Amino acid sequence: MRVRVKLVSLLRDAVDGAGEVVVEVDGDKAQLRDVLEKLYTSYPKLKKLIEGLGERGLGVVYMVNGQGVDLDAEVKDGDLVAILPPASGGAVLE
Amino acid sequence: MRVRVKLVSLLRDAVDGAGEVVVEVDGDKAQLRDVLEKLYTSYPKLKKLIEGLGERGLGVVYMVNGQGVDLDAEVKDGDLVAILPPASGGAVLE
Amino acid sequence: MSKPIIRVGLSKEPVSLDDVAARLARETNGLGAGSLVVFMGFVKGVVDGYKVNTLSYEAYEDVALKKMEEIAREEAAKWEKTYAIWIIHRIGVLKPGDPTIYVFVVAEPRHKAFELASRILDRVKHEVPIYKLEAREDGEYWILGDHTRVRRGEELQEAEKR
Amino acid sequence: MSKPIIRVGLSKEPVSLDDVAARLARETNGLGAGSLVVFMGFVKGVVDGYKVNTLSYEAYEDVALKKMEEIAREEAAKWEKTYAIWIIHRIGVLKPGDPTIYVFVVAEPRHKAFELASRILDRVKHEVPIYKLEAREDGEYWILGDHTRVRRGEELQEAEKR
Repeated sequence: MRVRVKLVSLLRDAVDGAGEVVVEVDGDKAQLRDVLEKLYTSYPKLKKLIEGLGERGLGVVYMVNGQGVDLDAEVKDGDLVAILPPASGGAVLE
Repeated sequence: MRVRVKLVSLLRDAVDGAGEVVVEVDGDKAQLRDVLEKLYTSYPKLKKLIEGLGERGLGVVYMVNGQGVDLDAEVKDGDLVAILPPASGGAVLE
Repeated sequence: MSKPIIRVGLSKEPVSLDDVAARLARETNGLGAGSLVVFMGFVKGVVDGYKVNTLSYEAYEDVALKKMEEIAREEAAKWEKTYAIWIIHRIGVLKPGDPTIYVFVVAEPRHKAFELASRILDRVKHEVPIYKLEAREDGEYWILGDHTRVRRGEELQEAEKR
Repeated sequence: MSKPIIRVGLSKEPVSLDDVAARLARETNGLGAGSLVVFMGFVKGVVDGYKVNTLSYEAYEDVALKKMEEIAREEAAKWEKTYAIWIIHRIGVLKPGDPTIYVFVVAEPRHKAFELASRILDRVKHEVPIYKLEAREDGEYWILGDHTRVRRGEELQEAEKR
């Protein structure tokens, strides 16, 4: 199965500027965590970057087809995964 | 001495629509209350109207040459008196 | 910090929001500003269930302008990161949907801009000698103070009976 | 009461405040509305003492639009006398002084319009997947979350060392 993964902001820099990366995983469906692990074998920097952000309180959100999900989520052929850092909110109280 | 009196909103209706009325008072200066009494002899409706507004909590403000004053204020020849009802504020909490 | 851009006015014509917004953004972004709040009042087409035909504004002009400027300066002085305050009040005979008042505030952070605009508007409505006559399908009303509508002529008739 | 006029968008071009304000005043005055609050954000020319060259916005578009509409509908539902909510966010490469976001709220009384606009803005800034890259004279910064600026490339170099 093939899954598209959308990357924005600094995560895009970690995949050499590609806004969308295609990941191939064996079988008809998989858990999101497996898709990501496959992605990270191609882009190990991306994994380390996401971990680094999490440690700074800037944890990412995962979406499948526009719905927020966790790492257990089922992903099927043709799905669109997104990894989103915190929105650029600007300070509420500056 | 001659004094101009500016009237707005419903007070203007009480002087037959004139936005400004000239009042003549004997002498070089007078207290505002004397100018007003003179004005009221020409427009008795105006006095009753102002009293009626006061009773409804819509008391007027007096100005001489753009400064808020009370009825003891001294008025001289050429001064501009204004009688102002409460501004049309619209409700703060509706 | 440089002095805030303050401007007040009474205008028979509508004001271009685009022109003012572009100008304020151009003149304040270099100072570190990025938040503009605009309030635009407009004539309601229906009040108390009655159709409104016109709303006429008159100001005691000299005092109104002086008071508007005083409000702008006082409010600007309360918060250092105030970059611009413009207050323009319409005068004359307006129709439903026509703009009646404009308040522009550039301040940081954005919450302060909202707070300032809201407070300035309250003060203008209460402290500036501007008067409304509302012509509705059921008659003409003078609007006085916060809530009071006085039917034109009625108060005068009552005064005559006193 | 009729349904509020809700519109959300991502726009590469600036929006005419005059056009939107005139349209909203025209379409809502007959319902008893008379208060429009507009927030317009614009690019700051200076941040942390450094000159800004550009601010680039990218959105995860489908989700951003869905989320903006959700915010508008939820906030409109909280207050009956909400007549219109428009939220337009700019995307693309913007320069100091260029508008970045527009929030339009028509609601009564006016304090509610201010409150709604302020809350909508907060929610958009925090809940909508829109990302900024700030190019300043001292380098490029990704802006993440409420406060954090990450110098472009730095985080990646650190990741490689882990």
